Amino acid sequence: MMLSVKNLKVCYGKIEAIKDVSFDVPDGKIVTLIGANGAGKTTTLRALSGLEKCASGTVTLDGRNITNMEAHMLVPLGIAHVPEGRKIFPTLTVKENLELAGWTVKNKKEVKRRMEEVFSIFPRIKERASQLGGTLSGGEQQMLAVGRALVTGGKLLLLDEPSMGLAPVLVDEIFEQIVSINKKGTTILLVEQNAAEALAIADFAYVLEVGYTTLNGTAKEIEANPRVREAYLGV
Amino acid sequence: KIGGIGPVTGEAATFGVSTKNGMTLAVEEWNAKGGVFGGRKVKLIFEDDKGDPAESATVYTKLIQQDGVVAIVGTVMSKCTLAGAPICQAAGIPMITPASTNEKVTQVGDYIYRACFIDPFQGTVGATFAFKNLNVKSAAAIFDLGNDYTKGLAENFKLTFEKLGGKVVAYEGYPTGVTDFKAQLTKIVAAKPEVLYIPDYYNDVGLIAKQARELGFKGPMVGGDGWDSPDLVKIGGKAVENGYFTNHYSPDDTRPAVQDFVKKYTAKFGQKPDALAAQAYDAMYIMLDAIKRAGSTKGTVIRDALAKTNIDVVSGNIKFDANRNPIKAAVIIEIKDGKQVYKATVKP
Amino acid sequence: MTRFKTPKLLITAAVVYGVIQALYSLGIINGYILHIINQSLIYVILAASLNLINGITGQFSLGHMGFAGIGAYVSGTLTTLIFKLNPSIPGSYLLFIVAILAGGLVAALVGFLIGFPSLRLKGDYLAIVTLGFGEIIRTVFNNIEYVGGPRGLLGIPKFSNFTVIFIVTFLSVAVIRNIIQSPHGRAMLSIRENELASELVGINTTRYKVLSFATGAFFAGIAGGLFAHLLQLAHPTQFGFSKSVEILIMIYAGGVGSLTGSIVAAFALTFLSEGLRLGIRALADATGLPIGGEWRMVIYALLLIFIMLFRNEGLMGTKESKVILIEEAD
Amino acid sequence: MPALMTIQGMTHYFGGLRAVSNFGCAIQEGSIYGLIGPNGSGKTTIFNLITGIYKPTEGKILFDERDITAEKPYKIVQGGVARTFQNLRIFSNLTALDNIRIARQSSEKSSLASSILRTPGFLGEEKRIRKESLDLLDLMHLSDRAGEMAKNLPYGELRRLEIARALATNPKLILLDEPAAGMNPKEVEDLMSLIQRVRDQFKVTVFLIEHHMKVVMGICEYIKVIDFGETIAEGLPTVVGKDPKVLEAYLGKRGA
Amino acid sequence: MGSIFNAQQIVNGLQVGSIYALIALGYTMVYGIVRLINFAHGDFYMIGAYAAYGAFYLFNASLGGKTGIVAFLVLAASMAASGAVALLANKLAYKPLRYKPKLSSLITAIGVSMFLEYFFSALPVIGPSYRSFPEIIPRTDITVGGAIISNYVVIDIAVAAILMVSLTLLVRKSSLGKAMRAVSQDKDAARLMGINVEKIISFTFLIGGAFAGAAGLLAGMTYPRIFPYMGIQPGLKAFIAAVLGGIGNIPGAVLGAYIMGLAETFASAYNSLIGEGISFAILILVLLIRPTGLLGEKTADKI
Ligand SMILES: Nc1ncnc2c1ncn2[C@@H]1O[C@H](COP(=O)(O)OP(=O)(O)OP(=O)(O)O)[C@@H](O)[C@H]1O
Ligand SMILES: Nc1ncnc2c1ncn2[C@@H]1O[C@H](COP(=O)(O)OP(=O)(O)OP(=O)(O)O)[C@@H](O)[C@H]1O
Ligand SMILES: [Mg+2]
Ligand SMILES: [Mg+2]
Repeated sequence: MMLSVKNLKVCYGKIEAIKDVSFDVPDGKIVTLIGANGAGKTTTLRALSGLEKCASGTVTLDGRNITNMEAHMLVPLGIAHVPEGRKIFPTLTVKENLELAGWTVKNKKEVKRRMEEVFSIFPRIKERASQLGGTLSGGEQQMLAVGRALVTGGKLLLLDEPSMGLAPVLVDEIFEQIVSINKKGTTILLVEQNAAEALAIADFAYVLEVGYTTLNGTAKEIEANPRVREAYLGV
Repeated sequence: KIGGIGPVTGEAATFGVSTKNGMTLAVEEWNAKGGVFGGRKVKLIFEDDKGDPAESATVYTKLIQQDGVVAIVGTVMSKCTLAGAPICQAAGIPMITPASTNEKVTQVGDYIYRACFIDPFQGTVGATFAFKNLNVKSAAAIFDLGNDYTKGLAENFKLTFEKLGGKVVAYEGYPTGVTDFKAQLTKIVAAKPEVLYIPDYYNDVGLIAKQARELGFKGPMVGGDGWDSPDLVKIGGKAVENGYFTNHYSPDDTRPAVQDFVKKYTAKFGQKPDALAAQAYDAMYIMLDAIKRAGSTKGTVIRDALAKTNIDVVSGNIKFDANRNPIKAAVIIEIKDGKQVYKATVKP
Repeated sequence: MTRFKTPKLLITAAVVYGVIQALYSLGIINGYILHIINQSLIYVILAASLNLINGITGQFSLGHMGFAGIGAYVSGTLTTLIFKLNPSIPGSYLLFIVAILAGGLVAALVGFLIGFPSLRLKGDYLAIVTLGFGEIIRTVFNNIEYVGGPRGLLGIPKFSNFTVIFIVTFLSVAVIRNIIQSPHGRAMLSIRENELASELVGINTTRYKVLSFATGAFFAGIAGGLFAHLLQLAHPTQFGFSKSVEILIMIYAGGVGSLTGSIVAAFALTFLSEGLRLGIRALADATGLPIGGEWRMVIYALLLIFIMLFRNEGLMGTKESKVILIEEAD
Repeated sequence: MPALMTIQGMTHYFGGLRAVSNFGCAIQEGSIYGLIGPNGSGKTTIFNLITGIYKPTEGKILFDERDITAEKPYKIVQGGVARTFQNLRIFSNLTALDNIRIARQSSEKSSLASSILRTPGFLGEEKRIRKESLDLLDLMHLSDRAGEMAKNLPYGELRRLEIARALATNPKLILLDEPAAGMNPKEVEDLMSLIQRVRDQFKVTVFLIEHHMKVVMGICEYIKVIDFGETIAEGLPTVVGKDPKVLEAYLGKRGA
Repeated sequence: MGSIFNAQQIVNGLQVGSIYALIALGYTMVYGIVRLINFAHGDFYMIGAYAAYGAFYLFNASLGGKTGIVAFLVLAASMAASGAVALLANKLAYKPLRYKPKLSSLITAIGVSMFLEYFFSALPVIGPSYRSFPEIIPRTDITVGGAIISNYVVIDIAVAAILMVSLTLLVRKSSLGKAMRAVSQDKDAARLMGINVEKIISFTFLIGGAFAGAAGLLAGMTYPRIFPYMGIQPGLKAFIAAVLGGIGNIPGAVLGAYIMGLAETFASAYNSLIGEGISFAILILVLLIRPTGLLGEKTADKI
């Protein structure tokens, strides 16, 4: 098991944002977390990448306990997080944004290689290499955010609503890219509002409700669950 | 119980510390001699006013209302003393300021005395000395725009110097707290004065003198009692040579009061006294002497005793005039080879 | 519910006033304590009015004491140089009130003028411009010989006593509170929260920023006038940057945007700084350590840091908004 | 019937970049009008131009038979145009209720003096603002959140709060910038019916930007498609959805 | 009397500007990364001056005569002391409030500033009194075109210029500089890139503090008188200079500092009353025309 989360609890001050969340992400698979607004999806991802402290519970990566490790320590261990809202460095150029993502990689040639790889996946990013990150359109920023995560070189990619705010044509593209990145060997934990699309590409799925994981199973099973169909797929 | 006030924190803290030291020394001496009257010892309650009028008002009120002092010696800066004086006046507590030179202070009322010169006096003496003794006809003055003491001295220097027939060729102010005076000094040097009047405290004077010399000013410099500190030559070095200032006393003075004070002060505090220490010491002496003569702790009695003061202290013989300002002579001190040398005495 | 609130406050205030007066006449509170109370009350006006600009409208101002200076000098000049008033002359108090109001109005006018640059400037840039204005105001006083220049404006009659200060403080706080808890106050709050959104729900943000500066300046001017007539002098150094910072500390220590916080902090910090005098002396006596008054401010600074570290929302935090809500939920 | 809002020849440059090019439209009162286009095609900029945040380099905006091209934003809002933001701009340290009240009050005027003196007129006014604001929260299913700090609300509720706040200004026209972003399909459904209900109940005209095709195709009565600032297609949803240019630039293989 | 714009006044102005510039650099760096107006920065400068003072007497006793080595050691001591205090202040007073409302750390900064001033003033070994600063490097004057220029002026200007250029290069070109910019823009995103945000911030405080220390040494030499409150005024002026140039912008800080130095000098030479308020007047004027300072970037706030 690449990632395993047991009884995770995270608080913002006195508010318990997630109360009891457990799930597993097997090697090489795509796992998706779906849930309503405010269910705690973003919070879960932030806790996994070390941006929030866990109040209780354990997180293990490849059998190693990584609970409450600092975010910058987790990057070399292989966790790459594409955060909600993209968080591009607005006054750094696209190229500088990518270079920074290679901060923990000692071998600068390797960084170059990964950047080339990103450019080949997202040719649009290559066109804009010297533009400031803040002036990119929403879709371009999303690509850059994924690109950055690829350069940090994670074996586990955490994606927080990558399709949000994108034109339909780009939504398709992003999902295609996720699949192809996964095919190249990166394990993916995907958080999506767009449950139908997410379930279509995922292997396993978990449903998050008001801070608890309430349902789990293969993507197919979840998609077929009548409650899920009613509440999240809108059919 | 007697109250003492001075700014021991804040930007004027160095003056406050000297003041406190001077007062402490005086009180110790009196207590060693057996107190004021009837074997009563003196207890000094010293409070800090930070050089802030609002704090002074509080502290004056505290000493009077909370601690029940019979008299107050303080405080240093005129603006602060002016905030305290009405409180003493209203409460009928006699007070004497060691160092507030603003004329207005003692005009607050009949309980308010001072132990130092007033602004016009030192400026006048400085100008007269420059014109008559140094025999110069053109002068320049540089002063702190935000400090009433230095501005007051400069104004009166200019007035007198011009009245005597001299010419003030440059008259420049600088904002409080700066360390670079070259803009003003460049202008002054260009006006080619024969003498430069710098009525500030030693810390600024040292810097000003240095920068003036760097810019090529070679003539004599004159200042006021703010110069009196062992640190003047430490900061100013050779630049303050050929400098003269008006002061209350000369350390060369062989009178025992002076020699004793300098020796005891140096022994106790590890450094030579500056003007503020001497004035605070004197002020405390004057006050305690009045209390002793009054033989009472009642405000009115002490006040009346103060008016009849006739005592020899470090700065000579002190009597008060009708405005409760001291009638005392000024001495002129010269800085020569890094030492303070007695030059002349000027009677008011 | 709301209708009974003002009288309730009025009664509370009257009781507080009565108790303090009584304790004073009985000699339980001496003149020193009363003086500190007077000072604290004036700081309450200063902190509350700065809170209106800074805490409510979110316009970071570092020159608040400049406005107080204007109030002090204008009212002081009127009572001292023009009317030549004396508290013992009958009817003087009426003219004194006029002078204080005039001080407030002139300060408000200047606040109005300073409000304009604030339209273009944000955050720290605004802060430094207000700092600059404050210092320029101070420099101007320093160089007008008519009001004493660096000697300060002297011989101001002592009109400010506990009763006057208490009433003026109560009225000021009540007015500021009523502004905050009104559509105008909410408009100011929305500017703090998000200026663009505020404009786009139809709020004339320009008008409200200027209004808040002018109102804050008005009350600062009033406080300055009271202060001048308490200390019986006005001096340029009293209205400089470091004094403005003291007021700023009060509103942050009390909790930004919280009026009760401002009141509590004004009292707490004033009494703390005085209490430390006694504390240090007691400590020195008890331990025999050679520590004197010079350590007072060291401890004050440390306490300030600790307050912010352990109660970083200020003493009263943001309780205010909750309180308002509870009171209104009838 | 004359259109509620008419835009003619509107062009806008950011430095050298032409973000909006010769944009024009006529929006009929009571309609739901959709604006779609690829990311960065200038949609949000058009909203910013209408609400006066930017002034168009060229062109004219007529609203309610009045030229509002050069008007200040708050005046435009007071004149009856309200909006929501793509990146939420909520008053986050205020309660949900206060968020609404602030928008509600601007149409009313109570003098500073009356609020200081708490006159009965003022108190009555306050009561009315409060009630109307609570009603709006209720409409958006947010009444149990009235006393909650906005920053503690989840994203979806914040979106609804923003719509409520826009409605509170009593608009004739409401501009919604991607109201469905970040909502799951179920929530999107609810939103669609909500928008329709708002239109009917408040008699407002709706102008919306959206990437969710379900919303656009489901409730818009007229659609305009732009790319690189220029109009590439417009018309009824069914027609636009089949336009090859639109399919290529925007919809991709998911064409309706 | 001649023009006020004579060669000597220009030299005077440049010298004042250089000292402002050295302090402003540290101010602007720290601001640039944590968006905190570090009111204690002027006090770091004061500490640098005292450290230099102490170091001089320490080293001069054993190494007397070897001016070069002593000067170097004194510089190192002043930079180390101020840097260390800056680090400590960051760790104890600012870091715990990093993710709290920004203004609460502003108040702690004021607290730190008050603490350093009052503490040094109360500490018996330092005390509130003025001290004369030793002449570490012998002073020489040369006259160029009617202006008297001392070697100190040359040193001050040279150090300010070198530090500005190297800092600009560091921030613009090195990967560390990129990391610093990233941290200043979005701390969470920076952490996700594997950047140890706290380390970068500490490093910035260290550098900023060390610069203030160097400024303290140079100011001590140029204006040989130090005391615990010496940092207040230059700190304020340097802060204004940094804002004038566009706070957070390194060349801007230096530009702002020199503009202020020259303006103050010329204005004082013209009329001392104007000299007092000129820096504020210029500042207000500039900000009214360019609300983010001379070289400050407009933050592209995408609506
Ligand atoms: N910084 C914060 N402070 C306080 N509460 C927060 C904070 N961030 C999130 N919350 C609360 O925690 C809960 C979970 O939020 P989270 O953002 O994880 O939800 P989500 O599932 O990602 O929702 P969405 O689909 O809207 O992104 C929500 O109730 C939210 O209001
Ligand atoms: N303030 C600005 N300064 C410079 N360029 C800007 C600014 N605002 C927007 N732009 C540019 O104008 C173009 C149009 O932007 P706009 O935000 O209107 O796009 P959009 O259609 O709303 O895209 P999306 O669907 O991603 O929200 C983009 O290229 C954008 O980068
Ligand atoms: Mg989320
Ligand atoms: Mg948009």
